[in-house]
Amino acid sequence: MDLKEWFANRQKRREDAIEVRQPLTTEEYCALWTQCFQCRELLYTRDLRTNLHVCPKCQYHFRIGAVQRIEQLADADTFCEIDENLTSADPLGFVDSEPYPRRQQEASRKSGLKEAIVTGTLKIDGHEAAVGIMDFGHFGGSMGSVVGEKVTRVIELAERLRLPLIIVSSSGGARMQEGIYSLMQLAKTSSALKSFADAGLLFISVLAEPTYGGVTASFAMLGDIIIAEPGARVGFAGRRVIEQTIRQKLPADFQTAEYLLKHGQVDMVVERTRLRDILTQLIAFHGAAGSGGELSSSVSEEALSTR
Amino acid sequence: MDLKEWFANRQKRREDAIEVRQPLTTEEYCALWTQCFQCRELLYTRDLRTNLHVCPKCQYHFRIGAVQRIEQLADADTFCEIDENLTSADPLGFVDSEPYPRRQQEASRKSGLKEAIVTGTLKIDGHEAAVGIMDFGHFGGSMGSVVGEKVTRVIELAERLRLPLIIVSSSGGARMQEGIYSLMQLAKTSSALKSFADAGLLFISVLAEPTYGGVTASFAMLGDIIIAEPGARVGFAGRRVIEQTIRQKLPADFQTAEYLLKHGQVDMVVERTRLRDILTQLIAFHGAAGSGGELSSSVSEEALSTR
Amino acid sequence: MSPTEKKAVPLEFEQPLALLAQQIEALEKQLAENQSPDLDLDLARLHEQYDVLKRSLYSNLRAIDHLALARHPQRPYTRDYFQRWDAQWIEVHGDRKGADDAAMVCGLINFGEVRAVVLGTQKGRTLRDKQHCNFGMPQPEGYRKALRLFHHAQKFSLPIVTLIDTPGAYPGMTAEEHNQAEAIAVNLLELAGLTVPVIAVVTGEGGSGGALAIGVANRILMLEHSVYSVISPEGCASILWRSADKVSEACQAMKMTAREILSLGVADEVIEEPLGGAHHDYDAAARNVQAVLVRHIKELSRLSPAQLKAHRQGKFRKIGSFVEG
Amino acid sequence: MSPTEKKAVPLEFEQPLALLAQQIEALEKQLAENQSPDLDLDLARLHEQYDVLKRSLYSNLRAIDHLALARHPQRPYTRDYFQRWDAQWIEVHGDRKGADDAAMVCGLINFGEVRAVVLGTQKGRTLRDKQHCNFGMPQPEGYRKALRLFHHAQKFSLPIVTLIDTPGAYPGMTAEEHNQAEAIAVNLLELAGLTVPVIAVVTGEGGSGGALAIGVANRILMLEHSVYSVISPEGCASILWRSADKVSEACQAMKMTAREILSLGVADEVIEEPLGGAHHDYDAAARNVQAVLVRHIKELSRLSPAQLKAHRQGKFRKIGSFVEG
Ligand SMILES: [Zn+2]
Ligand SMILES: [Zn+2]
Repeated sequence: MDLKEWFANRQKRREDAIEVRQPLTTEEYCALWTQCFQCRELLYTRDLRTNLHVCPKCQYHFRIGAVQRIEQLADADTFCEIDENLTSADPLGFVDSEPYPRRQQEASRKSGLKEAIVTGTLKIDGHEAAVGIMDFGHFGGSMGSVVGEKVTRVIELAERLRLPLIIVSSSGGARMQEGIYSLMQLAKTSSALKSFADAGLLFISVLAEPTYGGVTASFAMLGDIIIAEPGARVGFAGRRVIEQTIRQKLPADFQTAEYLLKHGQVDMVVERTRLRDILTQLIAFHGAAGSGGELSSSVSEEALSTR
Repeated sequence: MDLKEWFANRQKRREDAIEVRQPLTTEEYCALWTQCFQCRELLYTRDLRTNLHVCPKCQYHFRIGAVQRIEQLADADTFCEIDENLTSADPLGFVDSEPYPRRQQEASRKSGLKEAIVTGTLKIDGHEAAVGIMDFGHFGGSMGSVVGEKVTRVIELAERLRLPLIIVSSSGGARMQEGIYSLMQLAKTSSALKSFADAGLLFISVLAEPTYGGVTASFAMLGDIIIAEPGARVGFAGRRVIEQTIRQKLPADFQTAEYLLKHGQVDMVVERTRLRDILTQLIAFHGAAGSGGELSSSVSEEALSTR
Repeated sequence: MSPTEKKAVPLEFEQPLALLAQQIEALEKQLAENQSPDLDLDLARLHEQYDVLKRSLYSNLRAIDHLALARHPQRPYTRDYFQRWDAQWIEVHGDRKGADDAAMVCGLINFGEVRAVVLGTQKGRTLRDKQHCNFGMPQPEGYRKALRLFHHAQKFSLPIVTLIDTPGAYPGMTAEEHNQAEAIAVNLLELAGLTVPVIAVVTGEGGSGGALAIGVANRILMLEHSVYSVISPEGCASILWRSADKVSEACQAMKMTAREILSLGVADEVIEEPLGGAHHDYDAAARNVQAVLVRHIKELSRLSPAQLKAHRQGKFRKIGSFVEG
Repeated sequence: MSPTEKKAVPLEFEQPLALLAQQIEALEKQLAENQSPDLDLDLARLHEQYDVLKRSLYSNLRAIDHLALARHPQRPYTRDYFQRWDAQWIEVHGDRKGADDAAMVCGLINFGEVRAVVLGTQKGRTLRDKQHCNFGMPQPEGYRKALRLFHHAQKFSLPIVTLIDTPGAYPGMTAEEHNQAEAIAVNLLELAGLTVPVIAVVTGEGGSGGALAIGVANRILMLEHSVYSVISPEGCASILWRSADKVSEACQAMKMTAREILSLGVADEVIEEPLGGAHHDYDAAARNVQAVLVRHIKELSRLSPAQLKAHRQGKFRKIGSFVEG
């Protein structure tokens, strides 16, 4: 039911009702209805959630938080968080208009998270996997020491347990407030992925709107398989910086998932509604083969078994 | 002394001489003088040879044969040929306007060689190396079974003796008259280079005018270091084929050594007069380090020794 | 729409057959309007003739006829096989460095009982498709996309299946600038070093270095009417005969048909096609190829990683013909 | 011509010193024309003052002063070091895939007693040079050129020395199209896996991921006035302070000077520069760096290949600051 219908039926409902309903307050109204950023359609929020926060009309993929993403991907009650109590220090005593610790508190208040990534293990359609889910809503998904450490630990865990690894990225890049430490997280996470790759294990990187800077320039671009969500903007440098540098307008679709696909940077663009299925299929396909790797690179017996 | 001077002095010399010299016959004249293809200068052939067949005026690099190339590179009396008696069969019974065996005889008569490559070992400034030197003058330097086999054998020899390998290429590509066998030489030689590379040994590829097709698409482009001679034209497809395909004129310097350098395809463009020195320096630099490779990739002791 | 649903377009050498088919059709029409035992007899004879002619025609093809079948506009292409082998096959894209070459199709596939990394050149069916796929001629980026998949297969110990159907690597300016030669050479080198089974199938045209770049395999299989050559017959004719009319001679001289490549010891097996060519029955063609592929993958999987590499290197080490001494 | 032969251009914070130098010069001129014991005394006092001021000035630099020195237009660049270390060094070119990025200079070098693969970002001295080198900002092709050299060093068991002096990776359209992020990420991954010694020297600006892409090393050395930061101070100021005037504040807040990076445990050693900055004496600067480099290479060469890799991975594994529990 769209808004027009809803309004059209309003009078009738009012007449039908014994107790005439009060018009909605602005807040109630906003909670009930969400306008699509792309096609401007007014969507019933509950329907939107059922559709994994994808506009049913134009397929616009709304940004979602880590918790929602996990709900969408994990089999019920299978997600096990790790390192949930890792929080940022303030190694530089960084102050701009506000001290860094205060900015952190603010970020947590807004996002309900301690940091910009949630890590752990879960099952997807019965397949166990290690996961890292970034949340752009927390401090712009920026990577400081905690994000770097949590990503590194979940990679190490996956290697130890020989699990496939999925990281869903969404980040503005490295976190300036931790200075050189933030930069070094690029090296730390990539280095952990080197060991993981040498162990012959599968890493699927999922790029969600938006993924930039230090995150793309490290683990996000190092997937064996890289999947982007439709419309997600992904790049190293931001659009504005590039436009200022080259002094010309960039094409409208520049740095979108579809543009990346055309330029050979991602394996596939997958709608959120199909993501779980594709991940399942990919894990199942590589699952047993992963026992090979550098240690023994023969065709595993499993590669000959039935799907 | 240039030709104009020579003519100007002619009358005087004639008068000076008691016995008036006969004018040169055309043949004698051609043997004595060589006209530069590029700057049109008439060069005294002996001087040209002393200058390694590089025009002293415009630096045009004349094509040279395998024998001359070996003379230029090898320490005196150090070249040891291998597989000199390998000759082509005629596996397809190939006949176009002439049978393949007759074309072969013709090629040998013109080049004085049995095949389009000479292989062996030599010393360059005291450093032992394995070499393959192609000769464009024999059957357009084309690669059939013999060239493929000789290249493969010299790679295998270099691996066995742990010698650095230098191949100077000059070729129109694969030899059509041996059909699929010629094509498979690309795989054979590249496969041999894979083992050679895994052994941690040095392969320097030198590209001389012209190098095309199957030779560039195999060993010639697989050097650890790739050197091109100035002006040498190197590519996969020929200029004419490309122009017919894309229906536009190509830039004048397309596929020249200098163009390749600009497009990141070769490490350096080295004048023939400096080639021996650079090869020596490269062999000396990598020489001892080559003991590492896949077997033991630590820094060799030698890497710490004095130059 | 699959070309199997429409009538196959007859090639030049198939004209006698097509004429006969027309006669049969005419006769059938006549017969439908007007029953007659005489006509019935004629028709039976014509049918018989047709079958005989067809068998004799396809068992006595000239090299240039095979070439025509290999290039048949309705011939099944790489995607047609992948789709039939596994409707759920997962396509992967890109060289990760700036391009996704549509002339090289790559993916992950389940043959029911065997998993594999698959890739192949793709010609494109419609004009738009053809242009998108650059008529099956990959650029360096396509070969580097394939290389990425080789490494993927190596990492996950998966067999590699490649389908070859290409006039050759693209002879373009940008292709040269991006080092077409190196892209091919590196693939030859890297394929030689893999320790997983590699099987190449020439499904249509195997054109030169551009085909070999995905063809350094433990097994080289060729479809019955496919061809494999060091240079295109047109190129060979224009260089050696200095005439574009001599394509047939060039085809014959180069010994490029599947049977010839087999007897030269380069191909390991010829895969039978539906009578008249794979384009008459996509499903049957795909089934044939799959059965042979799965058999070879199983055979090769009995080898150790080191043996697989040594086997592949040994196979190419032996190819050639020369006189010593 | 080397800038050491001409007068060093004074920076803003060096103005008091420059004024004093002018006074001394004037006095010396006067003295040359007209001997006087008084003037002599004045001159001696001025000289003394000058020395005191100079020492105090350079030992109390603000972060933004270090930045100015690190970016000094006369600062020695990568090629200046290579040339002084080995006049016969061999430059190698290209990514083999279509480009030779002049912002990334690569070569083979003999430090007298040690051989190494060397590479570094190059800013360019003249305007023409600067443009050619893209002001020291590599594109993906430059990082892939470096990667080729990493593999070369690995193959031949040679140590790797990298010189870092870059504002960062180039934020251009083609750079994005060619996957700048992947080029950097792959270098980080591959550097982590090498089993040869890797030493990185920040000689000027160490700008962000574009610097780190050649900086995942066993040892990170920094020249006294060099800086290393997660984002350019200008970028930081404009994002966090929303003002381009706050560059000095951003410099200070990010703790980007050599001494600070050392005390944060990221740099391993600070290499002293000639008084006033490396641009005052290229030869001395090159000698200093070489001596320290050779010492570190020798130290690292005592480690086994496996130890070298574990050491490098362990070094970065530990970096970060967080609270657990
Ligand atoms: Zn919408
Ligand atoms: Zn000349």
